[in-house]
Amino acid sequence: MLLIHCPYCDETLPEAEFAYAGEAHVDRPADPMALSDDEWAAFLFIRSNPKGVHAERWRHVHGCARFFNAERDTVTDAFVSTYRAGEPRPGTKCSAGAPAGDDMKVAAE
Amino acid sequence: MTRFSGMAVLKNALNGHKGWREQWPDSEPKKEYDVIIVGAGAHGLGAAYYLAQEHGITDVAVIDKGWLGGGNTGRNTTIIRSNYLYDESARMYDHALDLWEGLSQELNYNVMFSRRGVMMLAHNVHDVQSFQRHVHSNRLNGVDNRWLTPEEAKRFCPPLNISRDARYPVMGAALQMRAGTARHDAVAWGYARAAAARGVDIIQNCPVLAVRRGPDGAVEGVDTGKGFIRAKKVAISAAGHTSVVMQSADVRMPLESYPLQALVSEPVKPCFPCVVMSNAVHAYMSQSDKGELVIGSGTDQYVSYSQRGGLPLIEHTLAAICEVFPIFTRMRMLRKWGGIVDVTPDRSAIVGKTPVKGLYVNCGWGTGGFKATPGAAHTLAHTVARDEPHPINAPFTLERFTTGRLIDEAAAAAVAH
Amino acid sequence: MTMHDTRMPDATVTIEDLAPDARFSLRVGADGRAAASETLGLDLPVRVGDVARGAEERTALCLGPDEWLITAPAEAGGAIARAFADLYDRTPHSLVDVSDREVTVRVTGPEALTLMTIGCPRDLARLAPGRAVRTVFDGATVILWRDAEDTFRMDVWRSFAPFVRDLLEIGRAEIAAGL
Amino acid sequence: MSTHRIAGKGRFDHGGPVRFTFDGKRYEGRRGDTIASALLAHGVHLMGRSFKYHRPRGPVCAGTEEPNALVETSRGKGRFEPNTRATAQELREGLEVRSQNRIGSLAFDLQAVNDLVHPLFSAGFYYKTFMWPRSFWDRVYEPVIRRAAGLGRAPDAPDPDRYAHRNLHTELLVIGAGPAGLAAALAAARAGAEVTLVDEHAEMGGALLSDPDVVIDGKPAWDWLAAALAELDRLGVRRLTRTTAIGYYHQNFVGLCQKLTDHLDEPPEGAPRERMWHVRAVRVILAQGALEKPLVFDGNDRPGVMLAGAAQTYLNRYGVLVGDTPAIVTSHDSAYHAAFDLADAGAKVAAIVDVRAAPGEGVLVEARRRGIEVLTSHTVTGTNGRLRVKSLRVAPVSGGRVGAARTIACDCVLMCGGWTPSLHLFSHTKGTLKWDEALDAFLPDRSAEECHIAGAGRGLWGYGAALADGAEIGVTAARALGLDAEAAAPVVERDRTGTGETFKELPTDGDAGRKRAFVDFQNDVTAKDIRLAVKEGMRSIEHVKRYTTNGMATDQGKMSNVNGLMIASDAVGKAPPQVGLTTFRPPYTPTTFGAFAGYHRGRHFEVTRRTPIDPWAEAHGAAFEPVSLWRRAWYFPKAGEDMDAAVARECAATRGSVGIFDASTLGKIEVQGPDAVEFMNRMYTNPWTKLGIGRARYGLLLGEDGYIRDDGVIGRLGEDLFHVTTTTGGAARVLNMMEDYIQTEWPDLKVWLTSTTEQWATVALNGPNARRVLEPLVEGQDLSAEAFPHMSVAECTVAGFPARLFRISFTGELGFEINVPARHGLALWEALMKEGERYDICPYGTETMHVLRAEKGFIIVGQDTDGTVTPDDAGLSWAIGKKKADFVGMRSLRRPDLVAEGRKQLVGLMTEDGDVKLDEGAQVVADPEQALPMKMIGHVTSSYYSAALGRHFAMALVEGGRDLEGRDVFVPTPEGIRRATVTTTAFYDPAGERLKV
Repeated sequence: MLLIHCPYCDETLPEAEFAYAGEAHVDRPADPMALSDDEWAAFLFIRSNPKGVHAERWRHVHGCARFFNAERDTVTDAFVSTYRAGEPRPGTKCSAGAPAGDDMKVAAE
Repeated sequence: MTRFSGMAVLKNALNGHKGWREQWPDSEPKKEYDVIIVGAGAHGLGAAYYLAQEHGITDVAVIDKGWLGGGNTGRNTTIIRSNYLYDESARMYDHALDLWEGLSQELNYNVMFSRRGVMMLAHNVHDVQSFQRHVHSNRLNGVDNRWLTPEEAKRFCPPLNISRDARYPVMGAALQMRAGTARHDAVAWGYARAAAARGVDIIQNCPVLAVRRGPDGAVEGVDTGKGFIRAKKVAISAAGHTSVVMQSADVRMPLESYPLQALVSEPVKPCFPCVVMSNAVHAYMSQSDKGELVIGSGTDQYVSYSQRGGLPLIEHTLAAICEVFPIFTRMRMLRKWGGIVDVTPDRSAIVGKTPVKGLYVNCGWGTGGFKATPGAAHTLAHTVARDEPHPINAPFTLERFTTGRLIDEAAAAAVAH
Repeated sequence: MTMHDTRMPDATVTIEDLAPDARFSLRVGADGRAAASETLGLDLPVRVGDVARGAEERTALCLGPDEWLITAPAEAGGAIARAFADLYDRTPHSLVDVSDREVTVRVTGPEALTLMTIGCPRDLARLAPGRAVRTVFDGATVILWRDAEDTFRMDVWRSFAPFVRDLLEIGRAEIAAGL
Repeated sequence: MSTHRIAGKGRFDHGGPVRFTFDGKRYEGRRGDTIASALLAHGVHLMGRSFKYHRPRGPVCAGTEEPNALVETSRGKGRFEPNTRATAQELREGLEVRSQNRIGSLAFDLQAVNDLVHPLFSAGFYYKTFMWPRSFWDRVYEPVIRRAAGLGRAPDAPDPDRYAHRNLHTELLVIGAGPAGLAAALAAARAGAEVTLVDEHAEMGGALLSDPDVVIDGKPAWDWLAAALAELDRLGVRRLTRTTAIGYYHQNFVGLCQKLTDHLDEPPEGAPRERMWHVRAVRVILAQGALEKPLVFDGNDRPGVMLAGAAQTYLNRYGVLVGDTPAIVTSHDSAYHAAFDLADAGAKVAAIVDVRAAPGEGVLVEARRRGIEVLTSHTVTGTNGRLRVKSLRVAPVSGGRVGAARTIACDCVLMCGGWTPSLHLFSHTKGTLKWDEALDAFLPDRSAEECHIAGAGRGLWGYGAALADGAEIGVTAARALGLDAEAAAPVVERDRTGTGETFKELPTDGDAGRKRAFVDFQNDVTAKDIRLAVKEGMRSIEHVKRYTTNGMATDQGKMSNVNGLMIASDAVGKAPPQVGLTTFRPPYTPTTFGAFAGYHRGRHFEVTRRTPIDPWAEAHGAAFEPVSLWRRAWYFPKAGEDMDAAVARECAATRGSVGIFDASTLGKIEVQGPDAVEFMNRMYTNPWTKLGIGRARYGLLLGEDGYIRDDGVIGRLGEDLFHVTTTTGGAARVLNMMEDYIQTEWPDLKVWLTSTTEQWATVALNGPNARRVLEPLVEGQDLSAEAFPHMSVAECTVAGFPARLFRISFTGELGFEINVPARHGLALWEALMKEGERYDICPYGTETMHVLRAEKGFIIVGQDTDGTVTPDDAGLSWAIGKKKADFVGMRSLRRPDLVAEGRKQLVGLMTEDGDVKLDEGAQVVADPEQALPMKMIGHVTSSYYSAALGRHFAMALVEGGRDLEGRDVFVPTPEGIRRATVTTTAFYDPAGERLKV
C-alpha cells in the first residue's frame, strides 16, 4: 500500500483513497480525424512503460476526486513528485516519459 | 544427455547417485549465433528447443540476465487450460495443450502435467451467459469444455460453497476436463536440458543491454554484460521486461507491466482435486502435489517492476477464497511472491515479426503465459526459422492495434450491466 | 487481553443514526466563489477539509478545489436552492440536492477513534476536531466529520449504509469484548 | 506426572494444571506452557513425522521456526487446524492435539517404508521417472504421490471464529521485544516518541526470558525486564504481544497479525480470533534477533536432537529439562551456556563435542569447573535410537582426516551451528544484504525504507552489545523524528557472549554419499541431495532450492537456508554470496487466511447494495439476482411458479394492463453548467444541441476505441442542465470517464457533474394502463399525449413527493419513470401499487424487463454487446450525430477493421420450431455439415420466451447479419442442430403504435 501525496489536498494519504489512471501526458489529439491510423493507434495503445521514473496519473477518488500527475520510480515504487493536472512534468525536458539511458542497463529475464 | 527412467533412478539409487550428469552446461557466449533468444524462461528455452528439434537450427543462444526459469516461469500458479472464447485464442491454447500432453515424454523430463480439470465458476446471470458462450464456441472449435450445474460443480470440487445465501452464489460452472496444472520449474529445466543436448547455448547471468541494429535497420546482435554478440536473428521473450528491451531497438510497444502476486498455503493432505477459477470473486486455486493450496491474486493497479505488490490485494484474494471455500479460513498462508506481467490493451499476446528485420517478439501474455508455453515456443520457433508466422500465431500481430482487429478476451468477458 | 495499551480506557462507544439534514453539492469555479459565499452567507473555505459555519446552522465543507458540501437544517433546504437558482445567471455553478443520497451515522465515546480505525486507513489522529474529509471506510466512500475529540459523523451513500453500519456493530462488540 | 519439570525453574504459573490430550492420551501442563514444553515435561519428544520419509521427529526449536513438531489442534467443530507448531501454541484447557502425517500410530507409521527405500527418493527423482505409460501420471502416480505428501489434514467445516482488521499510524514501530527492541523502545519513548512495540511471543523479553542469570543495571535479568516493561507502559508505549510482523511493504507499511484467543480457555463473546493490523510507521526498528542454526550430520534429525538454545529456553522459561544425559554438539560458544544451565539444573552432561579446535577460553574454564568433558576438533559421524536418540558416534578430526569413532550414550543431543541474523522483514523491503566473511552471515546493507536494525540482526552477540545497540538505534530513530534524545546503555554483568564458526556438513567417515545429514528437516533434504543438485547443474541457490525443496518447508527455510547455502557454495566452489541467498517472502510465519480476510467473510464479504424499494420486494417473495454490487428483484414468483411461469405472467400483465418495476439502480448523473451541451456533444455519439428543454433522448457512449461502453436515456431539464442515466453496472465507470475528460482533456469547459444515483429512487410504470395509474397521483404536469409525449421529462409532484417524471419506455408500452428523493421511494411504490390495484398492477423484475426490451430489439450493453461492438454493429448508427466533427471514439470508427465487410451485426433469430429456446451464448454457423473446428459466424446474445409472440425468439451477433435477413442459419447444440431464420430485431409492434397513446 503506497502513500501518495495529493497535490490538491496537500496531504500524504494511503493508496486506498486513490485510483491509478494510466500513463500521464498522453494528450488526446486536438483533431483526431486528422490523424493516420498509425498515429491514432499510438495515442490509443503505445505506452512508454519505463523501468525507472514513470509519469502517471492518479485520481484521488475517495477524496477530492481530482485527477493529478505523479512521477514514480517503477523499480522501487517510490514517488518522485506529484503535481496538478495540466502542469508540466517537473524537471524534465520532454513531456512523454521516454526512459533515460540508465534505465536501459536492465534486460530480460 | 543421460536418459531419465525408472531404471536409471534405481541404478543410481544403488550406486549412491554417482551416475547423474549436468542437465545443461552453463555456457559462455560465442562471438556470433544464427539466433539469439533473449530471456531464458520456459517460452525462450522452448523456442530454442523447437528451433533445434524441428527446424534444424542449433546455432542458438538463449541469454538471461539471471538464472534460467527465474522469471514468470517460476512464479506463476501453473494453470493450463485452453477454453478461450475467440477462435484465435482457442487455437493457440489448444495447440499448447496438445503439446503439453506429450511434453514429458518428448523432453524425457517429467513436467507433471496433470489433467485434473479446470472449473470456472459463474456467479451471476452475465457470467452464465458468458461461460455458456465459451462452452458453445469451444465445442464447435473442438475444445473440451462443458457446463455444470452448481450441484455437479460441488460434486466435482467438494470444498465449494454452493449455498444460495452466499454473497456470490454459484450459478453454474464451465469445466474443461483436459485442463490442469504442471510443474513450472520442470518445464524450464526440461526444455533447457533438451535444448542444450541439441547444441543450444544457455547463457545465464548475462544482461542484454540493447538490441543493436545495422545501417540498413536490420538486427545485428545484442549488447550484453559480456560484450556484443552478433546474431542474424534476435527473438525477445522477456515477459515483463519486453518494453525496455524493445525500446532499445527503437520499437515502442503497446504494453504495460504490472506486479502480479501469488501465494501458497502450508501443505495439507489432498483436499482439493481440481483447479477452480472465479472471475467475479477474483479467486483461483489448485492444490499442488506437495499439498499446498496454490492461489493466484490479481495485479496491483499501477505499473511496476518492483515485484513487491501490496498487502490489501492479498487480503482481498484470501477473502475471496474464503467466500468460495469457507472451510479454508484456518488454513495458513505460507509464502507469497510477485512477478511482473506485461499486458496488452486487448489482453492477448503478441507473437511474431516486428517492424525491424530479423527481430521477433513474444510478449503480452499478461497473467496467462504459462499455459501457452509450448504453443508460444513452438510458433515462435516457426516464425523465426521461416521468417513468417505459423497460422496459429498469425493473428497475434503487433499491427492489430492499428487495424483494430483485436483479440479481445477481456472485453468479451465484459462486466455485468 | 493481550494488548497492554495503557491509553485504552474502558471501552465505550455509541453508534446512532441521525435524522437527515438538507445537503447540497456545490460546484463553482474560483471566479464564482465570492458570489456563492455571499449567497450562502458564509465564506466558502478553500482548504480541503475545512468547514465554515454560518448563520442558521449552515455549514460548508471544502471537499475539493471547486467542490463544497453545504448542509443546513432540513427545512432550510428550499431557501438555499432558490437563492442559488437566482444566482445562476450571474454566476454559473452547479448546486445539486443530495439530501437523500447519503445517510448519517454518528459514533461517539472514548473508543470512537479506535472504532473508526477498523475501516478507515487514514491517520485520523491528524483529523482535527471541527474538520471533515471525504475518505474511504471499508471500501465505501464516506464523508467523515470529526465533530469533537471523541465524536465522529459519517455520511454514507444510502445503499452502502447497512454494510458500514454492520461493520461498526461488529467493531463495537469487539471493543466490548476487550480484545 | 511431569517427570522432567524442575522445581523452582521457569516463568509459568505454578497454579492449577491445564489439561490437554495428545493422540487421545490425557496430559497436564501449566499455564504458560506450549504444547511442546508440556509434552517434554512428560518426557515426550516424539511429536511428528517428516514429510517425505516419515521419519520420527521431535521438536528442534522452542519457537515459531519449528520444522518438526507440527500437530493438528482442535477446540470443537470448525475450530480444527493442521500444522500447528507445538513449540509455539500455548496450552489452553481442553486443547485436543493430534499428531499428523502418519498411517497407523505416531510410533509405527506405515509410510515409514519410504525411509527404507530412501535412495530412490533422491533430489529431483520425480522429474526423472513416472513418465510411462503416458496416461499414468495423473491417473496413477500423481494420486499416490499426493496422498503421501501434505502434512496435516485440511479443515473440513466452516470456521465459526471471527477475524478482525485495524489500521494504526505510529511514529515508531519496534519489531521484536528482546533486549535490543526493549532498549530501543525505551530510549525512543523516553525522548518523547510515540512508540508501538510488538513481539510474537506471549511475553516480551526475547532471549532474556531464557537467560535469568544475566545481570542488567545491577538487577537480575527478569527484574530488569519487569521494570523496563513497567516503564514502557508508563511512557504510553503501545505494546502488542502474540503479534507477528508478517510483512514489510511500501513506505513503512507493516502487516501485523495478532493472535487473540487461541490461548484462552474461554474466549469472550464477540472477540475475534486474530487481528490483522495495518501499521503505517514513520520509522521502523527491526530488532528480530538471530536464529540458531542446526549442525548438519548423519542422524541429526532423531527425536531428542534439538538446538542448544531451545533446551535452554525449555529449562529456564518452562522449567523443563529436555533430557537427563544431554550431549552437546557445537561450533559456537553459546551452546556451552546451555550445557551449564542444564548441568546446574541436575542433568549429567555426557560431553560437549566441539567441532572447533579452540573454543573460547572462558567457556572451557566453566566446563572444567563443572567437570564436563569437552572434545575439541571432533565431529559427529552418526546417531542411534529409533524414536529417541540413544547415543552418538564422535570422532576426532585432524588435518581433514576423521579418526576412530567412539560412542557416547545420551538421551538428547543439543546442537548449535552458530547464529543467523533474522533479516526476513528487511528483505521484504528489497533492502540489500552483504556477506560478512568474519561472521559467515548475511548482514543488512542498503536499506530501501526508513528503517533501522538493532542488535543481533546486525550480527552483534551478547546482551551488553544488544542493549547498547538497541539504545543507540532508539536514539537515532527518535532524532530522525525530530526529538532530542540521549542514549543510556544499561550495564550488563554475567553477560553471555561468545564466538563461533560456521561449517558445512560435518566431516564424516565412510561413504558420504550414504550418510543422511539433514538440512531441511521437514522436507527431508539432506546434504547429499544438495550436492547432487549442484552436480546436475543447479548452480544458483534458487535452482537448488526448487530442485531439492530445501527451504520450502513451513519454517520457510529458517532452519535450513543458510546451511543449504554453505553446502551448495562448497559444492559449486564459489563463495556463498555468488551462489546467492533465496529471497525471504512474506509472511514471516504462516498466517491464517482468516486473518487476511478479516471482516470480509459471509454477508460482509462485499457490500450488497439494496434499493429503497428492496424491503418491499423481499417481503413479497421476490427472487433476487446480483448485478454488479446491487441485488435486484429478478422476478416475483407466486405460489407454485417457477421463473419461466412468473416471467411469462409478468410480461403478459405488463403488456395487457400495467407493470411496475424498480429501476433505482440505474446510474444518474447531474450535468450542469454553461458548457453542458458542448460536453454532452463531445461525450456521447448523439447530437444534443437541438434537444429541447423537457425532452429526452437515448444516449450512446463509446470508448475512445470506438466500441460501445454504455447507454441510457438523458433528459434536458434546462438550458444548462441534463439528467443523465447510465446502466446499473456502468454508473461509477461512466462518471469516472466523464470526470477524466472534463478535468484533464477539456478543462476549459465550464460544466460540473454530480452523481445522483442514490439521491433518487426510480420506479418504472409500463403498460397501456400506466397513465391511468399514474395520473391521479401527479400534480403539476398534464400527462396527456399532447402535453407530455413520448420522450418527455418534467419536474412535478407524484404522490405528494417532488419528482422528476420521464415519459420513456424500455418495453415498447406506454411508459413512465418516476424519480423521487430516495427516502420516499418505498412510499411512492406503495402508492402506485395501491392506485394500480384496480388495473391488476403487476410488479416485475429484471428478467421480465429483459424480455420486454428484447421483444422491442433494445440492447443491453454487456449482454448484446461485449466490448467489441460498434454502434453500426448493434444497428445503432442512427444514434450518431452525422454532422459532428468529433466525439469520444469517433476516430476509431474509421479504423480499417471497424469499417471492414463482414463484421458481426445484431439481428433477430427465429428458430424453425418456436418451442425451441436457443442458449444465450450458442454459436451460429452457415454450414451445419462441416467438421470440427467449425467456422462460426456469430453467437446468440439474448434468448427468451415471448408471451406476446407465443414463441421463443433470440437476438444474435452474426457476420454480415443484416444482409442475411430472411435467410436460414444453423445453431449446433449438444441436443442437435437448430435451424433459424435471420430477422430484424423489431419483434413486437415494429411501428411503435403502442407508444402513441
